[in-house]
Amino acid sequence: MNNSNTVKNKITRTKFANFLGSMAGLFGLIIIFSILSRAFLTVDNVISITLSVAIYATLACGISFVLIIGGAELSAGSVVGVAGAIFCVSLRAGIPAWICIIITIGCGILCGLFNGFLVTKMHLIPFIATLGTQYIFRGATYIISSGSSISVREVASEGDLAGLKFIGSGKILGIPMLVYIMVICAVILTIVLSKTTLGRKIFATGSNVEAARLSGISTDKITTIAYMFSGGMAGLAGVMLTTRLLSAQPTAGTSFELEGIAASVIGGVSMMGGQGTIPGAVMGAFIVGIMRNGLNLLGVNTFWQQVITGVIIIVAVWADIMRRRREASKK
Amino acid sequence: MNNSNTVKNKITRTKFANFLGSMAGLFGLIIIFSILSRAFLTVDNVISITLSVAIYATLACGISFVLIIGGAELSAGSVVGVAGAIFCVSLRAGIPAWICIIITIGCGILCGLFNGFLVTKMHLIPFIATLGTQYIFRGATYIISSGSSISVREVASEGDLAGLKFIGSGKILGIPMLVYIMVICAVILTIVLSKTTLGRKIFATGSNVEAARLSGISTDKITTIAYMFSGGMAGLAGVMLTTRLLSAQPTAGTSFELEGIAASVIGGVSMMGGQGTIPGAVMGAFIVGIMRNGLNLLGVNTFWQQVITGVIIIVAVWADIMRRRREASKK
Amino acid sequence: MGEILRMEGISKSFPGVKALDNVNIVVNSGEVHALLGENGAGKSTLMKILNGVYAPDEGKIIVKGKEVSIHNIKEAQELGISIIFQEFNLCPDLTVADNVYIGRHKNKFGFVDAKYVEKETQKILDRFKLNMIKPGDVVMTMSVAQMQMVEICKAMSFDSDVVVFDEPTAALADSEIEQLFMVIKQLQKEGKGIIYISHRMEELSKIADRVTVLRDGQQVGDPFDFASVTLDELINRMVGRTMEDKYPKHERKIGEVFFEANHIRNKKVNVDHIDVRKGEILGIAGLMGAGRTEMARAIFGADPVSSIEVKVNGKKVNVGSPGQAIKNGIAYLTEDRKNEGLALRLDCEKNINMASMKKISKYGFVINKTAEENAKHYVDALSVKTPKLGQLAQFLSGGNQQKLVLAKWLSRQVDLLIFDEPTRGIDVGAKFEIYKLMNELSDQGVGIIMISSELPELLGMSDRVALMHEGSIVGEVIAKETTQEEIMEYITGLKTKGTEREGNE
Amino acid sequence: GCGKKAADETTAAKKDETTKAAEEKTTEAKKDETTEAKKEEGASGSKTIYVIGKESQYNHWLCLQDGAEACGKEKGYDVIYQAPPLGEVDIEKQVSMVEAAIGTKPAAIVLAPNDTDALAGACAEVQEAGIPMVLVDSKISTEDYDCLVALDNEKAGADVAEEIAQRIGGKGQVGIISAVPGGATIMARENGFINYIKEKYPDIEIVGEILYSQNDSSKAMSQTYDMLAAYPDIKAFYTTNTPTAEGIASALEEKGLGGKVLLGSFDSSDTINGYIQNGTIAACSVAEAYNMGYESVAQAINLIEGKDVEKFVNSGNSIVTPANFDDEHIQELLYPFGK
Ligand SMILES: Nc1ncnc2c1ncn2[C@@H]1O[C@H](COP(=O)(O)OP(=O)(O)OP(=O)(O)O)[C@@H](O)[C@H]1O
Ligand SMILES: Nc1ncnc2c1ncn2[C@@H]1O[C@H](COP(=O)(O)OP(=O)(O)OP(=O)(O)O)[C@@H](O)[C@H]1O
Ligand SMILES: [Mg+2]
Ligand SMILES: [Mg+2]
Repeated sequence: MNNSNTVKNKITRTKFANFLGSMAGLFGLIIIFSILSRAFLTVDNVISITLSVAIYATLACGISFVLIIGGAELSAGSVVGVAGAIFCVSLRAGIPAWICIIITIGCGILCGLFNGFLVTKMHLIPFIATLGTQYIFRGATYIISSGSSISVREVASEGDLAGLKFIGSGKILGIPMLVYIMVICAVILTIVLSKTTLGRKIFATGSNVEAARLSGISTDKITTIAYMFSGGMAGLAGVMLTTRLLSAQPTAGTSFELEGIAASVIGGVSMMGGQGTIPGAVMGAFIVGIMRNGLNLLGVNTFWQQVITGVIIIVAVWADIMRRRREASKK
Repeated sequence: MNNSNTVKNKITRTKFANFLGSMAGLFGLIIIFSILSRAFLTVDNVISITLSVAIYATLACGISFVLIIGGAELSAGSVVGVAGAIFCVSLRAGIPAWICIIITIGCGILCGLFNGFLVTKMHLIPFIATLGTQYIFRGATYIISSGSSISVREVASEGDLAGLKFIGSGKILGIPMLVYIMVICAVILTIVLSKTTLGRKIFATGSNVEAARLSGISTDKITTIAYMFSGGMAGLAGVMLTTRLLSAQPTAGTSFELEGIAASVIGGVSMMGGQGTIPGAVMGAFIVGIMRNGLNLLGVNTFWQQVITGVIIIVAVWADIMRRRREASKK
Repeated sequence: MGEILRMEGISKSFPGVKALDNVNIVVNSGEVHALLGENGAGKSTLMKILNGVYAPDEGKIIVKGKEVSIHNIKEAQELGISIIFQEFNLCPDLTVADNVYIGRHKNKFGFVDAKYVEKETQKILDRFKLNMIKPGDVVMTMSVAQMQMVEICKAMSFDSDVVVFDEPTAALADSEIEQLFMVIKQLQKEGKGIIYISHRMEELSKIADRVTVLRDGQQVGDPFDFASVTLDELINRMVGRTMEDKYPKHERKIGEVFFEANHIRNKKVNVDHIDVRKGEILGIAGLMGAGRTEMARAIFGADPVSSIEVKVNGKKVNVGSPGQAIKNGIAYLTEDRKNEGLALRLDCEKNINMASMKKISKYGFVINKTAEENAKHYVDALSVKTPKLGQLAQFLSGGNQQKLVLAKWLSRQVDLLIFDEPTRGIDVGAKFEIYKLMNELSDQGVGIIMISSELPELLGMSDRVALMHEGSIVGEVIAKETTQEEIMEYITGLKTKGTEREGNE
Repeated sequence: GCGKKAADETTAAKKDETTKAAEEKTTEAKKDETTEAKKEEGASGSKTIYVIGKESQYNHWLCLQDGAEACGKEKGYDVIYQAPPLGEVDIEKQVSMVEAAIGTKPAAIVLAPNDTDALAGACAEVQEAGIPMVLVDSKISTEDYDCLVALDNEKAGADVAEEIAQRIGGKGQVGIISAVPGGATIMARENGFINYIKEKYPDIEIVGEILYSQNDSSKAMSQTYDMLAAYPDIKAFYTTNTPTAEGIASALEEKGLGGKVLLGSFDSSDTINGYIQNGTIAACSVAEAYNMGYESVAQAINLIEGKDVEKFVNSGNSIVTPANFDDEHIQELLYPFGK
């Protein structure tokens, strides 16, 4: 028993160390900005940061599933767009809002299924498959919305509108609803990934697909499920964005996938598969979000912000690589 | 001698078969569109297709180098942007146009060098490295151009302006200058790739980096060179775009990298490295360009065009995979 | 001791090869059944059939009296048959417990019962007294031997009745082998049947009960008790001919020392001195993991070292990278030809010319005719079986792939060739050709370092044999004047000598 | 620059009053209220006005920024101009910007909303926070703002339509290549043109589907070619923003059709001005951007200072044609920062 305890400690310690890596970056940013700007550590600003990060973080959680399985996901942004369009169109059809939400997430999952099909059955490499669907889903968005933005105010019934407004910009205990949604999703996905057999299978497939297959895991199925998770989360992100903006833009979500991938990777999810955590991905999204917010507060112009974003992606991933190397050489 | 001859013939035949794969797609499109639209096979339209494809094709040629080496190149579009800005800014500084062109291409090559450095020395995976530089170079574009579009008419001297106009929209024997530039580049890069030791080293590195290294090839150097080629071509594409529009916009080239990757991949360049040809990449660009043109002529709306682009990417790559499988099983 | 497994009349052909021809094998519970035979005799193929990786062309499998057909590893496991492959099937990012229970976690409503899995894994580990492994360790951070133990635990978690070990000691150090044997003895005590494949005759005497011998896909006689035969008789049955036949007779004209390497130091290697004469074949003997490959890679500049000094013809040269080593006339044939030797997706011609760019080009431009002629010359010289020069390397058989790698270095014409396991996975005929080639090269004055795990091959081919143990050269013997036993004593660390001699030079 | 003089003339009467009043006030304020102001800054009454635009690269926005900053300077307020990096399509980021701005408790927020609905929530938040909310350039779908300073895009589209229709003699084919689908301004410009033509010039045919360039000039060029190939008799093109106009114009010039096939467009840039001058662009609606910026901040200050403010203030536009190109006012408008 004693023995098993130390074992647990070891696992916890390693995971904690990984977690610390991203945390260090996060706190570094927070400290710097709180020194530089008095407006940074105010309640209002903190809430506005969490709010601006919520959607990206939700998306990044889903994308992490695909990255952990060793895939790529370039279509997530387009799924966000298509989800928004589907959401508004189904609202317009007079369907109650909560059913619309389910339909929309369902469509996101279908998009993921399609990606999974291309990757596992048509044997396309994930980059190309999802690049193709990026175009397809974006095109679908335009077609569904007839190319114009759809106002939720116009398509939703009175009662639904109030509910959707509450989701998009309401608060409970001073914390925005979208943040709750993001946290709940992150918790659920964390549990799926770390506590369920599905999670183990996902890691196994991402770590060594051949070994996983030989051990009786239907890797094709697991891969497809990972894409479906990503699609579903992108669908949810689409709903969140739509309720926040109270309109569905045909261009909504453009290049969100890159932000999501960047967040995941900054948070320690490996693009080679087999490694990563959901809290890490959320933290990655926060690092990017806090940096943007801080630089805005400091009045750094948007041009330099782009440069700094790029630098942070590179430095974060590089630091991660260095840390892993050190660990590997230590053993 | 007899034996050696048949061997040679066989090699030629296989290469020819590969080439035919893309050609079939191209001719299929051409035939369909010439039946459906009378305007399609007119001299004017053909020239306008080549003209619209020229810049993408130039870019795709460079990107192919990186893909063949087994890398990824998400920064090419941003390099196009930064090149345009640098070109106009150096024109404004009163530097003669032809030197500006050299400077601009040089800056493109430097961008490639930086990508190569990140990949080979900092050991970042190419997707992340070039995603980071995508942000950095785009930010740099905004900073250099102070965020506004720069008109070549304003910044170039009288004499230079005429020259640049000629490059951008002049014709010799009825064929636009930009098309000549594209063809010359494609021919040079084809020769580099298929006739020089550098080309062989690039293929060797892309096919098996460890085997290449152990055969005495400095794979880090070769990888960096591939990125420099890509950067240089993106720089040139930036110049071409600027002379064509006679202005450099800070958003110029946005998402060109995806178009370039799509073109290369449709033309049979493998994203796993080690396979591909420049004529293939050019052909891929033409397939996309012809499709866009044809659909425009037929009055298909832009929304459906996006969907069709995605489908073509997927189908082209899938057909390529199938063909290779058949070949493998045939042997 | 009842029979638990019987394979009857098994035959299997691959395109061009009859890998197995009417093979029978019977395994009883509580016995270690050794399966012996030369490379390519068909041992692995037989075991893969047993585990459902390949389907047999003919024959049947009877498990505990019932005829079964096995289509995949999972079915085999469910029937109580497990295999431990030499190339591992573990997920490096997962923990030991997760790997052991991969794909079949005990679950409550889809949730992993981590405690249960860890406890069960711990039980298995305890059973074999593997207390240096913890269920929570991540596989990526473990040594090869530990990974193998994980594979064994995985097999045991199925409670298998038959456990197959395919060359398990290939990657193990001595102490680790001891531990493995303890585990095997434990299994034996529990009444399991064990099939054990190995090329190391010496270790068999410690555990093997009965033996089945395969030769070129055919069974040689009936199984017999291991104790009933001498080692010589055993080898005779395996090889079917005497040693003289196996290695081409050759008189070498050995010149003076032209290559020297001193103070080779890195994590795995600590070698003071090694030298090679013109036209000489220097064998390197050592157990797996002795650091032979590491030393060779260090000399070739393939891995970073903390110190090294290389002299060619008395002049100090720089070997900071493979490129520089090659420029100085040193070449290295890797042991892992698929991952490190060949560009599988390129054709034969490109592979052969990969290290000889200068030879086939002018001003950086490749001259196609020269390139093709050069490639063709070596394809003919080595009789590489390929339909065309443009054939992709991935479509050649293993032996022909090895010949391609050889052709690459022959084309480059270097002074020192380091062969790392040049005949691994190569059939008898191809081996003989490679030996002949080595002889021809030495005739031309090329110095050769040959790393091999097959002692007979080392004794048959080399002039001198340097002996490595745990990263150092612990002795040196003249091939003609030594025996396998003496070499074994050195490389297992029982005996050291000559280190002083080298130190004095 | 920025057509400031002209702007002064157009809204001369109004401006005289406001600026004079403000000037007097600020000079007084400087003496009396500096200490007070400092205290206020610490609490909530800061002197910062956020102006959040749609983008920051085209002259329109630079001028708007200029006007806004000039007004702020005149009246002793700090004007901070911001815009989302990706421009008009970057709606989500603009919302974040507004929220970040609220977080700093500024004196007022001036916003050019990238979307009619999307920014409505943010505007409501601004009002909830008790911060004066002025919209500039475009409106939102709710009434959660105090004042809108804008140009009537539909009317501007109709203005361009009239000019183009006149020049092509009231009949023939016209093609539309627009920017990015969905945006309110863009849609208003499209509808203004289409409705006017349909109503007033039934002999003019709008051909094919509206193509969208996604703000990519090179794509706009190809689309122009394709339209020309499909409809060889086309008389004119109409577009809704600058990058697309640049693409169409350079395609027309490349084909030697500059001035023969007409182009109606919106907003100016150095490149666009060149095309107007040489006749490739036949009509271009240019908003009085400087005035728009100036006026928006002026209204914001009025609100801060508790004055009455009208809900809508028209900032006006001019139709620039090759004919009136050299007029002094137009020159000021087109070359706000000199040539
Ligand atoms: N998948 C395959 N395709 C074609 N030939 C094969 C295949 N697998 C094995 N062979 C051939 O079958 C023969 C037997 O191979 P096998 O791997 O069983 O030998 P082995 O006795 O295990 O040798 P070793 O001691 O080297 O492991 C060899 O000639 C080999 O080349
Ligand atoms: N890339 C690697 N990563 C981790 N350990 C390695 C690696 N390569 C080799 N090793 C380990 O280092 C030790 C020395 O290996 P090395 O290959 O040098 O031995 P060797 O004497 O050449 O044996 P072999 O007969 O396998 O060639 C072994 O324990 C081996 O498992
Ligand atoms: Mg074997
Ligand atoms: Mg070795």
